Amino acid sequence: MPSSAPRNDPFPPDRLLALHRTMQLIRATETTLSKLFADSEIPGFIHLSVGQEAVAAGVIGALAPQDTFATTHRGHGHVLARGVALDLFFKEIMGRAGGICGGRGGSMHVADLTLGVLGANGIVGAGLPLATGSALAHQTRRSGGVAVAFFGDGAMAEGALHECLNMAALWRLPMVFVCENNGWSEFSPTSRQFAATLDKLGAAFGIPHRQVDGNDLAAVAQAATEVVEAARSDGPRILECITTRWHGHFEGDPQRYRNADEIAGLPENDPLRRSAEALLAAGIEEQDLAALVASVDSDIAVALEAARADALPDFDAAFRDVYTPTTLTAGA
Amino acid sequence: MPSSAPRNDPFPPDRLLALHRTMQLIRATETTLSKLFADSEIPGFIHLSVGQEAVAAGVIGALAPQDTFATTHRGHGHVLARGVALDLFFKEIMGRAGGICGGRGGSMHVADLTLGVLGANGIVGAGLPLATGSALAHQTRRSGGVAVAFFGDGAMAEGALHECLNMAALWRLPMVFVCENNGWSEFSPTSRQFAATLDKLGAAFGIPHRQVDGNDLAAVAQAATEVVEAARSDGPRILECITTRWHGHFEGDPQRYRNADEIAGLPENDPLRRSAEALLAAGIEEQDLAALVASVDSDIAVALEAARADALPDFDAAFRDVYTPTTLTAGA
Amino acid sequence: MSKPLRYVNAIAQALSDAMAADPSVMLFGEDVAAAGGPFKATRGLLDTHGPERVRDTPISEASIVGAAVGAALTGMRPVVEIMFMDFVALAMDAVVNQAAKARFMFGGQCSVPMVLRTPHGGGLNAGPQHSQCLEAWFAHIPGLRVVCPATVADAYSLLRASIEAPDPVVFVENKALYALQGDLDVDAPRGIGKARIDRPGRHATIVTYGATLYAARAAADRLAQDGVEAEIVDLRWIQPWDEEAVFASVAKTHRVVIAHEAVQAFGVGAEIAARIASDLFDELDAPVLRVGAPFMPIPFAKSLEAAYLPDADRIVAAVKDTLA
Amino acid sequence: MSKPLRYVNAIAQALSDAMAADPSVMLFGEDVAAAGGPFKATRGLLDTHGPERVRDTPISEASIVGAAVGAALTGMRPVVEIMFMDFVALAMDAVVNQAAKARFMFGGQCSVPMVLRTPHGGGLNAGPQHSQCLEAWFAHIPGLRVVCPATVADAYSLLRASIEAPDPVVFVENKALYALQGDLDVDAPRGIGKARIDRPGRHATIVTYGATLYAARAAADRLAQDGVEAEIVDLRWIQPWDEEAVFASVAKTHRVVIAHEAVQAFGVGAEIAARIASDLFDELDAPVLRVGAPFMPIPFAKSLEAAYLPDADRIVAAVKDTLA
Ligand SMILES: Cc1ncc(C[n+]2csc(CCOP(=O)(O)OP(=O)(O)O)c2C)c(N)n1
Ligand SMILES: Cc1ncc(C[n+]2csc(CCOP(=O)(O)OP(=O)(O)O)c2C)c(N)n1
Ligand SMILES: [Mg+2]
Ligand SMILES: [Mg+2]
Repeated sequence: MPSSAPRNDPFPPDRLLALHRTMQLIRATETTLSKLFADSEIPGFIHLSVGQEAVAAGVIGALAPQDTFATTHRGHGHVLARGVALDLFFKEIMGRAGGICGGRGGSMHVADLTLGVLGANGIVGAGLPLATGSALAHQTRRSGGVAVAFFGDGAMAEGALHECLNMAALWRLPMVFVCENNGWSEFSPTSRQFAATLDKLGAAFGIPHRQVDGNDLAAVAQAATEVVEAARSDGPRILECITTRWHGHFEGDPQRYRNADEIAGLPENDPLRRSAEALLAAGIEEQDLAALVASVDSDIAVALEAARADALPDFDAAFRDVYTPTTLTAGA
Repeated sequence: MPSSAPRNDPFPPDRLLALHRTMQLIRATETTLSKLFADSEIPGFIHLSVGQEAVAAGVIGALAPQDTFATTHRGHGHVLARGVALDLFFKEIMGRAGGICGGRGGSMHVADLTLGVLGANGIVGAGLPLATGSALAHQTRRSGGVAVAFFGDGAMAEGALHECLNMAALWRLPMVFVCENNGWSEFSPTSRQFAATLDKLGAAFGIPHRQVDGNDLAAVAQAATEVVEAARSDGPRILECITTRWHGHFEGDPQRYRNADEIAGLPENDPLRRSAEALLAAGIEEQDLAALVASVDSDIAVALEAARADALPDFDAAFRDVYTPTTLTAGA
Repeated sequence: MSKPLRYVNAIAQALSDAMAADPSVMLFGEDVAAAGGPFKATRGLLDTHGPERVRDTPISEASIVGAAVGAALTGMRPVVEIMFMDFVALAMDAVVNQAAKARFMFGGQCSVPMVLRTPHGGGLNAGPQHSQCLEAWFAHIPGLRVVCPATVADAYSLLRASIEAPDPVVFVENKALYALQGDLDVDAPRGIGKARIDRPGRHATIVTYGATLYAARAAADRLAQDGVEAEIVDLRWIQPWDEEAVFASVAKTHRVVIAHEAVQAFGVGAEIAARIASDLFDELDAPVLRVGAPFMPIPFAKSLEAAYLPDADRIVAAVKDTLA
Repeated sequence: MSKPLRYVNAIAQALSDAMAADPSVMLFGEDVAAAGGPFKATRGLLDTHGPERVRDTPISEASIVGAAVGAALTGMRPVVEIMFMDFVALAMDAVVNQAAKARFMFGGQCSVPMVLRTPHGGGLNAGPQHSQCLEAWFAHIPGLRVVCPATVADAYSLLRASIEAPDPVVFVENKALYALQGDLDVDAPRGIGKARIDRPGRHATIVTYGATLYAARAAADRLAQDGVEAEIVDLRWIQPWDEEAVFASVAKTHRVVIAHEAVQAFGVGAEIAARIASDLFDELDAPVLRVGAPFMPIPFAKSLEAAYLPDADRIVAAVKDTLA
């Protein structure tokens, strides 16, 4: 599906190569996690973003340092793209002391406030008001920042979307609503979940909407860059990325509800394959891509080793973090 | 503002006269309540629908006996139009034992389940899911009934609207969303409260929307009849009635936030005056209208007297109604 | 009539039997129909009872529960599922301001016969937003009933009772129990508000509900080795809770520990402890002790969650404290 | 530095002073800006602090509170208003699953310095959906602080403390107190978690908070006529509550009544009663008694509401019971 706006300023190959590396990092990390999960090295449940890497790489790549975002239960890609330390990431998902969240949150709560990541979220739709509030903070503080809310097509049914579109429109907040439309809400297709379309909803609230092929890295990157800058100067925007979920809703989901053709057709739309082809066509060498894969794999191996070696979290330390230390508790 | 669809089948004068009487009943009741409130005969707070009578009379007049509706904090008109016993109504608002709700709910909770009235509601927007559920019941039971959700323009900002539009559209529920758009949400104008328009929201969900001059009785009645029947056979509809709130948000509100011109201009749009003129033009006699006013006044006087004479509610009786008697509590 | 099956299948069976018995019973919730439920508690029901009465909803918790109230007010007996109890936070208005109050505030004109099924509890490393035990919120709200079955048999019969009950019931399942196997007695008497003496004893009473029953059993086994006979009262119903049964046990043992998985502070055990301590003031030979989760969100990591959840060790220690 | 004013003005003053002291403090809520708030608790703030920092919102409780969390995570100290405590039912996810847990579940990376102001309580015949006291819900949630000032001075200084606090605070006002007059001390020390001995006494302790303080005072006056000196502990903070102060008082009087306006069953008093009964088991000369609302929704009619609300009569009777 082509971007609805004309692409004036295609990203130069070196910029795309960097984003491609981000995609490769996400793909390899998710694939590693899938194996770790199957091997019972990861507790709880995890939702992988294999197939959706172009959205994470393209949108996060368009953000400035002061920008902030809230993500979803399927948020690994966004957080990795933003540059979370890979070892702290693995430690978190594996429930180790040194995890970015001390092993207290796990996959559904990966956050890095130093990078403006307001967290993955276990509550569908809950990132929308968080990002709205962050956009309000940007506006009030005149930080020049933009806040991004990632949400899935299933989340569109939550009232939070409506409330936040309205607030963002009323206050002209510097905010981008990024829908990762992968066509599935757990085990149900979007068509049985949501009767509206996001473009028409945007039109109702006067928020410009743009749809993009979410498996086309350059298209996402280009659209995201434009949309984020438009939000920065002119108020809220919607970016809808049509993408594909390769794995089950969660790891271990056998996807019986999906027909074989659909699953067989997934690789055809593989964002990594497509971007690799584009890069090769633009003159990047095969060996550069191979080197990139190797470098990602080695980064992951190092991080994973560190995670495996890391201690289990300390209960008392966790307990001490329920509240922030303050002298006020000694007061009055 | 004219109805957006052509009016094919104007209501005959005798039908309009009956609806006019309903309006008169609402107007006179609300005016009586306003006085009673000022005289401290009514506890709590009350929200009057003076100026909005045509919506109540026209929409409720279009309902069949099996139909159901949920209304709002400003719900007196709807309940009166549906034919709640006037003495039970007054007793309720005045907190007497014989009130339709035993004096436990008051103005914001008037309900009459025998008439399919699922209650006024103190929670803005809460009637939307109630009506959605009732429409679901109609559909599942094949009752042939339609459920109506009344809501104000302010309520449009609640996520419930979005969620219920979606459910109604997905399931093609026999349901009408009736917005009483009086331009005010408490002390704030709609323009500062809601960035979308209901017609576009309806379009987004594929739910036909119709806007009508909510102060034109015949127009409301006509549109409501069409819309209710369409909902009965073909799924959800939206009816937006543009109307005017004469009194403060609640009684005692001095309305400082409203400019003098707006208030001065209200009578011009008086739905009662307009319908009286139309009736006279259609051949109804002045004296018939005067008789109608007198008959309403006398009904109210009787009901009010009964309410004043009624006992205060019994605490123990109230306590016994928290749960429904059941033999299950003696069980297992 | 008895056959062994899993807790989760007992739920499905109760739903199916209730739908067969009463055409006004219907189900809706996220992925409950075509997929048979995220935990398979509604498996097969779409096929057996058809798409009108078994419906998948969009992800709209507030309106799912609100719609249940509206349907219950107009002739249906809806059973809705909220996938994790943590998500009831999105639907509190419908439960508390609508369902719980409609009968009372409408003067007894109507009832709201609906059931909100939802799983609580840890043990699956599902983390802080997918594990909470929030039943105390509902127990505090007049007009609601709250129940939490611990056994396969109770999963069935308490769900049947909940669906037959005229007023709204918050039916709390414990997701760590879904795989539990046990016997079903579809003809067992069904009722509201009665506890069950899970194990008789005379030295101390352990009052519990839900999955903590199994920690209590393990604790009682260990205490028995030391000659301490603990009586276990499985509350089953939290609102109303069975004062008679609890008080009778405590009047016999004079020592009591209340154990549950929810956070201890301001949890269900607080009310029960307060009532025992005041109403049986002269019967108590030791303070009423409570075992509940510490005052922190439930953590994700396996090691942290294991340390967090109340277990047999803590119950044993508490019972010993009451005997000291 | 002291000047007499109303409780509602003390709130406005605290907000204004906090905004003057810290540019990251901002307010938003329904009709809080142009109209100065439905109860006038934010009157004048739009003029003084401007439309960027004082904002009217649409009627979207869930997202108002959710946005406060997002703003608090990224540099602001938002104070949001939920017009009636009953409406927090629409915003529980933001409070409980987001605000309360963010610091913990993100490993202590951040704090969520926000205040949710909301009025609870009856006395205005506002009916079942505009009068509830739901503070027990929040007290049960690790990560939250809950406070309920009863006096004009506390309205000011506890709100300043709440705004200065690094973690989310549910700040509960009692709407029947808005018109109360009293003295303000803007320089009073500010802190979290300390109760206040409202009236010293030696025969029995009355633990209370919020508007029930005034019923407790009336009760103490009447008891004094019978020679009973009741000590009143005004909790102020419900989470954390001041165990030290409560226990010290009970250790002195050996008899205690806990009184609050909320429904008694599973209410705030349950936890405090349970703790006193267990921790001070040997100090108690009588059962810990509680006075709270009966287990029914709060009714509208004047006569019903008056009979419903806990009053001095019931507190006097309970204190006498503990002395019997
Ligand atoms: C409030 C809430 N309701 C339900 C769930 C369970 N749940 C988790 S993911 C999901 C589907 C979300 O679909 P979508 O938004 O499209 O995201 P995707 O999984 O496709 O990335 C559901 C229903 C939840 N976590 N939170
Ligand atoms: C959930 C909720 N939020 C806020 C309020 C307070 N409130 C009562 S009426 C109202 C304005 C409603 O405006 P609108 O829907 O246009 O109805 P109108 O009063 O104009 O009839 C508000 C904010 C409430 N009762 N419930
Ligand atoms: Mg999806
Ligand atoms: Mg309005």
